[in-house]
Amino acid sequence: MTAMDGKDDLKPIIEALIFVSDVPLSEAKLKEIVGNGLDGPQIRSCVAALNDEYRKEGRSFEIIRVAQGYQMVTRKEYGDWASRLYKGRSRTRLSRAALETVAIIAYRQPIIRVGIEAIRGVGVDGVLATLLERNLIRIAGRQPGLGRPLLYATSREFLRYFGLDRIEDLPTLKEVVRPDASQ
Amino acid sequence: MTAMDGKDDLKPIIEALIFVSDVPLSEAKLKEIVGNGLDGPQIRSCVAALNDEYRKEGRSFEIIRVAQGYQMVTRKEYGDWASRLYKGRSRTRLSRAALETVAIIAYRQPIIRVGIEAIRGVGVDGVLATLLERNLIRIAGRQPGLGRPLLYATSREFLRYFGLDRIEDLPTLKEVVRPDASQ
Amino acid sequence: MSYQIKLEKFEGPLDLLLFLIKENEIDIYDIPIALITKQYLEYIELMQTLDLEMAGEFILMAAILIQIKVQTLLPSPSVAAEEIEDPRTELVKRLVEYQKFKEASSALSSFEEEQRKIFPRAFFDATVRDSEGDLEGEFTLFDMISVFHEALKNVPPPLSPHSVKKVDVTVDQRMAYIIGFMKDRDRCAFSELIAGEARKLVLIVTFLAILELMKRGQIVVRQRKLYSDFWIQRR
Repeated sequence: MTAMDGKDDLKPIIEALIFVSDVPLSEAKLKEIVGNGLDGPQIRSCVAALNDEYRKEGRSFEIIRVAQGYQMVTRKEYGDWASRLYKGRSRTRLSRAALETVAIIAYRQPIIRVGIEAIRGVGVDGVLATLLERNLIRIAGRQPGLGRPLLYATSREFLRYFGLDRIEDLPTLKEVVRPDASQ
Repeated sequence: MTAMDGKDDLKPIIEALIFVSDVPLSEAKLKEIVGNGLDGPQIRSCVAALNDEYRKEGRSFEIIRVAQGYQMVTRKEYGDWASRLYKGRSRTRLSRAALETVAIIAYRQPIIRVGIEAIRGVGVDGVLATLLERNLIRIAGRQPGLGRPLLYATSREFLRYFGLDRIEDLPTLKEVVRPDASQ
Repeated sequence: MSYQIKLEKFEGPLDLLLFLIKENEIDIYDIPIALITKQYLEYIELMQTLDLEMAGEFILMAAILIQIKVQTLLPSPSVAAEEIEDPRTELVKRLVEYQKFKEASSALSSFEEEQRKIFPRAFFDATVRDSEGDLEGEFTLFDMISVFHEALKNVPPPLSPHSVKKVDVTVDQRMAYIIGFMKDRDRCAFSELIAGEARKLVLIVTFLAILELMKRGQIVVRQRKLYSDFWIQRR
């Protein structure tokens, strides 16, 4: 594993490392991992050789050099295909703030905005609008008394999204969260 | 972009889509994005052709079929190098208790906690919390009847984690053979 | 002691029983209950130092083993032999069932090992993704509960106090009970001690009390001979 006789052994190792890295991989990091006196010129010649092969073989991706290092990306011609994959996914995703807010509403419904903010410690105006727009929550009337603020509750779409038959099926904290996990 | 004259155009598109996907990419999703009457056999022949090319060209990665989809991963030979990159960050192996519990859930799903405990002969509260945290199991509703206990089932991440395409790919449970079964 | 180290490897009483069956090269469908019970109890004694929750489960199994042994002893009435159900049947069924999953879990373990050798591509261009604060993939119920759980931690003191489940029997109580029970006699059978007691927890705690009394040297526990009941003797 440590011995490398030449470029033939080095090339796929460098390829594998660039492939799996979740950030652009710097030359310094490559040298540190591969060891054996790997130097800049060797890295650059491997990357150039890899890109040559990719081009000849009609691969849809290539290795580019960005400020912090090397990164494997799709060729520009295929960029549109890639973005189609992610398009539409934004609709199914929720931000963490939205998830937190809908969780509070689910377990404490019906609840007024101020009640949610007391738990989250931040304003939730924008998040409530998003959740209403996505039909995950609904307005369930007004709280009697001063100012008659709006009450929020979860919707049928909420049940569908989380695969619940009815709101009573929400697991309780005690059912799934380990007591020792809380602190 | 939309026209595809033959396999030559299709192959790099499928490659690009599998390359950019951060989860195993299903055939259904591929068909939805590519359109043009793309069918299963076409996809499978493209993937097989790509893997052939990768092997011939000495690429350090390949396309595998897992969790009902396609995913580009490093070859096993380069696993050690990749793990050096993530030194200290790799997830711990599952404990024996967790493995036993997830095995029972996998073969008997959906199952309630008490059902798992009856088989293991020990409590599984903490283990279930760990498995939920690691996304290997999911809450699959409640069992009708007394107390409406939570039902547990395996998740898609379970398939991915253990490298299975479908739950049916689990090895069959082996019964201990009774020596004098003939009587 | 080497036993001590081994003990921690057992996932539960069934696991320990399977180990003993394998060690003795016994047919799982024809367990010599006296031998296994004896060896099992020896392990239990060594387990006193382990945590209670674990011990509870192991001790419950000890009670089951002793019960089976006692049943084996009962003189069979004039019923034809084949009509009497073997008292071991239920236990064997559980052991066979557990064994299947134990094997399945070792298969899963090797799959896990293989998967640890392969790595998916991990870098994904942020520009094709949603805004950064978004979470990966679809949410599960558990995600939501976890987030709620986290959110609650930020709130000043919880509104509903934690309800600690009251245990209605303690080891001290049971120790006092045993001493009281044996006041006018120097020994008693375990079966007498738990006669009419169906609550699992009380059985477990009684066992723990016996172990504690043994540790303190106030009683000794012995089996007079194979197939006999379990005797507790005053010192």
